[in-house]
Amino acid sequence: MSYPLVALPVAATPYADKVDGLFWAVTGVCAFVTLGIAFAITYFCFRYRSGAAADRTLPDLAAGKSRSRRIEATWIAVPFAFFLIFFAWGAQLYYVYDDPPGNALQVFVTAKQWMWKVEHSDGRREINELHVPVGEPVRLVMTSQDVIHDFYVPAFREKRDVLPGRYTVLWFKPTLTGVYPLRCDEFCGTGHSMMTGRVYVMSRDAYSRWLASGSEEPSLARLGFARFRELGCSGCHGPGSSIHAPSLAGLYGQMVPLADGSFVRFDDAYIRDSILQPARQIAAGYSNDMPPFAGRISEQDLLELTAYLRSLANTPPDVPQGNHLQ
Amino acid sequence: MTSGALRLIGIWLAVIVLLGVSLGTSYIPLGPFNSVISVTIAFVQALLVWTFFMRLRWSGLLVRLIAAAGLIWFLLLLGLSLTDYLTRHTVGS
Amino acid sequence: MSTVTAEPALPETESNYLANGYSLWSWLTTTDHKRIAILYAVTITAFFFIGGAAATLMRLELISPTPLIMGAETYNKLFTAHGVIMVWFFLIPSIPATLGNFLIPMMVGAKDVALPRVNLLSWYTFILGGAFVIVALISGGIDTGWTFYIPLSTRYSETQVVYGVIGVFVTGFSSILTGLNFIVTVHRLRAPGLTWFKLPLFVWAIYATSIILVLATPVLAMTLVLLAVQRVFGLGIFDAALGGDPVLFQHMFWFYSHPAVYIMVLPAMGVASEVITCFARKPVFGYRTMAYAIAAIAAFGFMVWGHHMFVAGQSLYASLVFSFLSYVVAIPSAIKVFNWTATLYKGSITFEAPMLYALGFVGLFLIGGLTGLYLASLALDANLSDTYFVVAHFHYIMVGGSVMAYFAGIHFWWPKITGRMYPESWSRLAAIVIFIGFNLTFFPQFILGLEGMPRRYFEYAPQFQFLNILSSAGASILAAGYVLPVLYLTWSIRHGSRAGGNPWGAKGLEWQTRSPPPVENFDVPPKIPQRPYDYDPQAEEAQRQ
Amino acid sequence: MSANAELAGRRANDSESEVGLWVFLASEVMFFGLLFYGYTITRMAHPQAFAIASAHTDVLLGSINALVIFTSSLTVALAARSLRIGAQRASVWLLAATLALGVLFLAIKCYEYYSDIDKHLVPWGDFALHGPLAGGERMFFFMYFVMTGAHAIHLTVGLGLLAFMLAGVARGVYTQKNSEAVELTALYWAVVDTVWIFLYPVLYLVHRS
Repeated sequence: MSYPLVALPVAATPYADKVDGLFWAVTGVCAFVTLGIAFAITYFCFRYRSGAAADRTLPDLAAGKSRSRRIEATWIAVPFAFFLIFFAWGAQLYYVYDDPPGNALQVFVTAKQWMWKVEHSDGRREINELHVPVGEPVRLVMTSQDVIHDFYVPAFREKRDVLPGRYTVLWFKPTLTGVYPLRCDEFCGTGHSMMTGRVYVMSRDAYSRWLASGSEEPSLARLGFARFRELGCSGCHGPGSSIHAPSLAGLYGQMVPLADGSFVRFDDAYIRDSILQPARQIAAGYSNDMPPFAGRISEQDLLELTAYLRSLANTPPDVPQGNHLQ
Repeated sequence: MTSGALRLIGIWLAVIVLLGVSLGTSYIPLGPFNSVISVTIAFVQALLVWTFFMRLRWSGLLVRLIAAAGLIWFLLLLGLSLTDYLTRHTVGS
Repeated sequence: MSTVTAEPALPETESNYLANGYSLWSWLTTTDHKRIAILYAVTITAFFFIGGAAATLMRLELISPTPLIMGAETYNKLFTAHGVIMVWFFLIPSIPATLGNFLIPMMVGAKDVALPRVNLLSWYTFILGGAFVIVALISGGIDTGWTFYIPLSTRYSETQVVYGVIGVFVTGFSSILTGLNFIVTVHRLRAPGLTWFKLPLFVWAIYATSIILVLATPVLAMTLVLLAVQRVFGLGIFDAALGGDPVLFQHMFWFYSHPAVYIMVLPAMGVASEVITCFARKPVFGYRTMAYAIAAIAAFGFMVWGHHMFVAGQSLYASLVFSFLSYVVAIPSAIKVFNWTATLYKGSITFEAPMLYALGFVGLFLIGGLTGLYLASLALDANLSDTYFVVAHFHYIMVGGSVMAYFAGIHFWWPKITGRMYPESWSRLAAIVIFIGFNLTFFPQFILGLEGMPRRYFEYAPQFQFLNILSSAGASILAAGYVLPVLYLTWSIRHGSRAGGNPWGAKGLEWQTRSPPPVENFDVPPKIPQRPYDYDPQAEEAQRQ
Repeated sequence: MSANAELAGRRANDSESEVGLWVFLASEVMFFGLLFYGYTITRMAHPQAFAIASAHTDVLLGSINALVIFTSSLTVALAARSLRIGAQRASVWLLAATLALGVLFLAIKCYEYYSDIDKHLVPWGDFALHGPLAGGERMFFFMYFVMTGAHAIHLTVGLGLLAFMLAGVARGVYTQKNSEAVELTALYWAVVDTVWIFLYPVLYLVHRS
């Protein structure tokens, strides 16, 4: 197999194209400055080398001072203007990009030394591979079982650290089918450089075929529903429970009031925190009766429960829960 | 007893009284203001100690600047970190 | 160039600091800042070659995308050793503790630093810290990277993290003591009439560096204590299992480690200002602006640490603030490059080895600084952070910048320190070899980063091999370049021709005394010049005619 | 006499050692500052846990120790002052008092540690608090031990310096004309005191009402 000696990765998302645009703009300015300074230094070194006949008269002290002030003001102001542009451009791209669209395909990623475990919402699991359809936004919800990792796909020009004890989010909307390398970009121990994988961006047809070819695994949400009963959640949070605990149907994505008067979005991070350490953020109108599950529940269980609660997003509170999954 | 020594003893009394106030108010339920009061009192106590016991009142500008530097840099560390910690859960994920 | 013979020849027997006792004991108990500088120089040179050996082995391994001469664990230990040693045991003490120690008292016209015994204590602390790190290396090494990220360093690594951390902790005190000494020296021991704006920029730079050393190092020290306690006892405030925040460690670590970059590069800027003015025979362009720029870099350098954490889980708003501040700190650095260039204008330039190194410094620092603009940008950093682009960027700053300037300084003040000249042609050759080798080693790494090769990769995709081989080839040239000065400088100590008090015709106070200087630095009090860098290119040319 | 002494004490140009010591103290502020920073950030994430855990500290012993160490910083300031105005005997007694108060502080602190261990408040190991917020409570006690531990180490170093100064003043090594070492020791001791000024409210008084 032969490779080109130097080859920048393709840009597989519209965002990656925009990043490349900024990259080349910055590179243009930097190349101009580098060549300019290199030329100036070389020219001065030649022209004013010792012994060369050259005019070396300098302006008298006062005139020189005001002139050098003007020169310095110029080369403070001009770079600063460019820096402001670079800052604003990069920040704008990143800021606009930060918020994933609501309809994004949700995929859970769990990193551990030294592999990527991927779970699709329908329960399909993969290791070190991620299959996604072209043209659709994909939202990765990521966490780590051990050390800090980093999910990096050069073709998408983005990466995000994957942290233990917390969810981080990365999203992309690939517009170019292909197979792109996935690499761990935060040093994570002995096997760091082997913690690689592939992202398959497939045409919609191929993606549906791939989905259909999967073994009959129950969806994450259904697993989560089972977990919801096994762990005893339904005893309090289920419909008709005699215990004063909030129903969790229809809450996902909403802002919920807390006992201290603040609001929090009922999202993956909040679900996670509420399961692990319920006492930290108590919903308004309820007391803290729930036991903390920190240390008693795996990342896998958490993912499944989250998927279940997410699936309840559009369910009214009084419908018997679980029915919508049939 | 000279007036200088008396002044130091007066400062000491003030620090001790503030200690009592700090301890006393902490038993009155004021919510978050309990901590605001006790930490503010701590700053006043520290200011008294540094000004009089550590003689900053009679020190030159240089020493005063150095004394302030530690505090300023600490606030820099805390302040800029808060841009992260105060906004972490309100945006993005 | 005024020549050696312009000085009256000094009698061989005249006392100087080198002749003030020859026993090992006389060196180990000295409180003479010049001798302590040499103790430091010898020690950090040893560390430089240990760290360099680690780098050589890494570059050798990276010739192949698959394992070649070692396993992944060994490789990880090598880059950790390389990072820890080069950062804390070479770069941080390099210019401040050697050239700074030697020159600061002389540049301010003093007999010694303000607290000579504290100065010696600083060196012993350094040795003690170094010993811990050596023990850590011998007893199995550390595999966390020099950044010691949690929880890898606290729970998952099975290597000698605690020894390494203790070593860095102890060395921190040597930094604090050195910085403290310089601050007091510059404030209290300046010769009468030597006001702040008559000081050489080197003194400004070391002074600003000292402020960073004193205020940032304790933060690192305590952070490492928290790390060690968490590792030893199994839990702590960075522990995600308890609801703690591993990213908090990164805030603490970078609050020190970003300013630490300025600890490395500010003194380098100081050296460049001394050398370029001397060999261009011109006062530095915009002296006051240069001085303020140094102060601004030191101050703003404390406010940009979050740009190491754009993709680490830091909030978006924090990243926006840190991105903006990072662009702000780039301004004074840009000013300095422009002003050095302008200093050459209408000079009377000669190209001795120190000047070659200093010009090399300006060029490489320029590239290192400009590539920093990419990493300060949120969108670009999200692609490039933790790739080889970053590796190349900071090597351009730390090796291309700091090490080049360190060599410039060593060559510039070598005649003052030893009283001997080194062979001119060899030294110029070494400067050129290092410049070429450096660029060949590190420029390909920018492209590797753009291609998507993460740093700290033991194995890599075959498409990266060509650039890696190029980089390794460059590294072998660079290694040869670094060995050359050791050879000819060592040779010159015995065989070099005698240097007079001022072989370069330079204007700093340190050049007003003999070479090597007497124990108390000056036989007669030095004359304070009307202004710093009082060079005159026209007079220089006229004298040549 | 007194006015003259104050005048003599007014130093527009502080000595090299004194400037050096102040720089060191600024460094110490950052040293402890980092701990307070870690404490603050962690407490912001776990306010209730810190409140509950703090209630398990011994506020009586903490307050007595505050009284003890605040008093010791008065005695050491007076000791330095006495030496400065030539009252060598008074200085010796005041230094001895400071030393005694420092030892008393350490003794109380050791007793407190002992009872903390007895109450299973050591966060690593068999931790007494099992409630829903145990994680945050462990982190509170982690910071409690690290912060008071770092303070106790500084205090122990201070005791050594004080003993040295006491012997020096008693033997006439440090006198009115040569009082700097004593003055610097007093400065260092006052910083150790200052650290406790801040440790006291953040460790003992978080939630008492």
